[in-house]
Amino acid sequence: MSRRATAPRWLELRLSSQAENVGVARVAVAAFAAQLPFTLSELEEIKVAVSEAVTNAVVHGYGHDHGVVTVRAGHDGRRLWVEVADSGRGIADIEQARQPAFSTDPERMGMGFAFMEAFMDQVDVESVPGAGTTVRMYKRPRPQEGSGT
Amino acid sequence: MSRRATAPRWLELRLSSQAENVGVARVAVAAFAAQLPFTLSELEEIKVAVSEAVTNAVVHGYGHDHGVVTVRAGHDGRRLWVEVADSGRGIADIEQARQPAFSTDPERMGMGFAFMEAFMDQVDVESVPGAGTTVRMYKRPRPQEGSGT
Amino acid sequence: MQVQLDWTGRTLVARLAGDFDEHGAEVFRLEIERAVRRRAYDHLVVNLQKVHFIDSSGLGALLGRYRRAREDGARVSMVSAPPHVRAVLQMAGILQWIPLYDDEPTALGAGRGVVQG
Amino acid sequence: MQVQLDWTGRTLVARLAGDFDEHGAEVFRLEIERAVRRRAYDHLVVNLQKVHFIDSSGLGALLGRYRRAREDGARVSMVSAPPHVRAVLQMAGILQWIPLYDDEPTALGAGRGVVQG
Ligand SMILES: Nc1ncnc2c1ncn2[C@@H]1O[C@H](COP(=O)(O)OP(=O)(O)O)[C@@H](O)[C@H]1O
Ligand SMILES: Nc1ncnc2c1ncn2[C@@H]1O[C@H](COP(=O)(O)OP(=O)(O)O)[C@@H](O)[C@H]1O
Repeated sequence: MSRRATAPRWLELRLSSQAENVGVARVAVAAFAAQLPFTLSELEEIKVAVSEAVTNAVVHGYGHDHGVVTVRAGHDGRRLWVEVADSGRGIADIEQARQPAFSTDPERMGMGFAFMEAFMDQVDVESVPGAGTTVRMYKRPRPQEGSGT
Repeated sequence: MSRRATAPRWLELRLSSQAENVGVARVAVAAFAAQLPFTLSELEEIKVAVSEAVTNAVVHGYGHDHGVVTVRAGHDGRRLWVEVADSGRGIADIEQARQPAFSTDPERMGMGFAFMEAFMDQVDVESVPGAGTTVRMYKRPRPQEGSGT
Repeated sequence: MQVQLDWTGRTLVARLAGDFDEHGAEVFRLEIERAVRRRAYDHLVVNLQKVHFIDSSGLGALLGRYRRAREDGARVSMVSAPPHVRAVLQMAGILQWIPLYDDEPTALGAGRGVVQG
Repeated sequence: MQVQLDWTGRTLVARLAGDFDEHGAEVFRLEIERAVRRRAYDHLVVNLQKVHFIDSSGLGALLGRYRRAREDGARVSMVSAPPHVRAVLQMAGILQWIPLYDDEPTALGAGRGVVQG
């Protein structure tokens, strides 16, 4: 059994909703996640998932208008959680939105949620039309060879 | 004359006051600062300055106790500002604290403020004993060869 | 993200460097559109060697470019994807639309038949 | 930061990798103290080749170690500092206390006289 449990660590990052800031969220969460024994490729996966969620807040939540994106992350030495929240236009049909290749924008791939789900262990979405969206994601380091459960 | 002025961009990062989190603040601000035409070595300088200010908040402000460190940064396309704030014990004599090699901890170098001043264009310190400390730093990209003022 | 453009006849080579995310996608769309508005092309080669990061916004920009190229009667190839970029391309099934080659000479030499990377 | 330790006779080589900041300094202090408590040393060689970042907390840990080593009748050397680390060492005037050598063999071969890096 793992004995890595530590005092909870966390961060909260608030960003102006601009495409240029998505990379800041990505590297901040990855630097934070590196406190857990994630492999480099798991850290890359976390970066993609965070990038998708923050981009959605900027592009869909605020439609490139001014707004604030809040990224929270925390861990207890065992599991990482990341929350991305906007107070933008919200999602009317969450189930539909989460379907791979579904997008309300014909120029987009509709793969954002699919990537979050592929790269994180669990993805929860809460949204209120007109009020905003919160995506919460969880990921544990995969057990490495030679380590216990 | 530079024409790089853009809509203001900003971020606010709140961190639990742990030495492990200093690196997160450093890379987040550096990733944000990279939106301005800083050279790689200027970005390294910014990292050191942020690291000093956040470490001071964790080590001196909160004395390694639980607390929240707030890092704010912004730019208008021309100049970066970074603010590091804690609500810790504060500094009684700011002038003395800023002197190179002055430290209230015999195990430390007392070079934190000296590094902030060496690596940033301007450093302002506000502090109220018992209430907390705010350090605000400014830096402009040095004009590169071939570019105007 | 930086986009460096290079013409060889009617082939446009775009060498990307940096993060191919939403902001990178905006830069990519703008630069390619500006280039092909001024000069006719029949092949766009996107060199991904210095792309450190790609997400679905970057992939979407590639697919958008692919659709435009088809309208223009041109084709699109990708080359030199680093392992982590290649993994994302594969996962998203992009390679069934845009072939990925090992390097620029291979892409330039390849015929019009679709070759899977 | 990771600290890899290697004994050759009474010389302890510590190879550091990562960020030598406040957290790195804690790790450094702990690892070195644990090693020299168990075994006598007369030379500590700190290899900085894989240090990506250093600030005044890292420098403070190096100087603290230097003071302890003097009490123990041992000396301290640094080797293989990358350019940006070397710049910070120089700026802080550390080199007047702890010599910096190009690489491990040079540090190991160097006599007890102080050589400026
Ligand atoms: N933060 C958000 N605010 C509002 N709508 C959103 C948000 N995130 C996702 N959506 C909706 O869900 C759809 C699917 O999202 P996603 O799978 O990320 O694909 P894409 O971003 O390519 O459209 C979007 O097209 C959008 O309509
Ligand atoms: N955020 C802070 N809260 C309380 N005291 C501080 C803070 N920052 C600096 N100080 C005080 O100023 C002194 C000098 O700081 P600095 O130049 O960074 O050197 P050092 O951190 O090595 O002591 C510290 O020793 C401490 O007493």
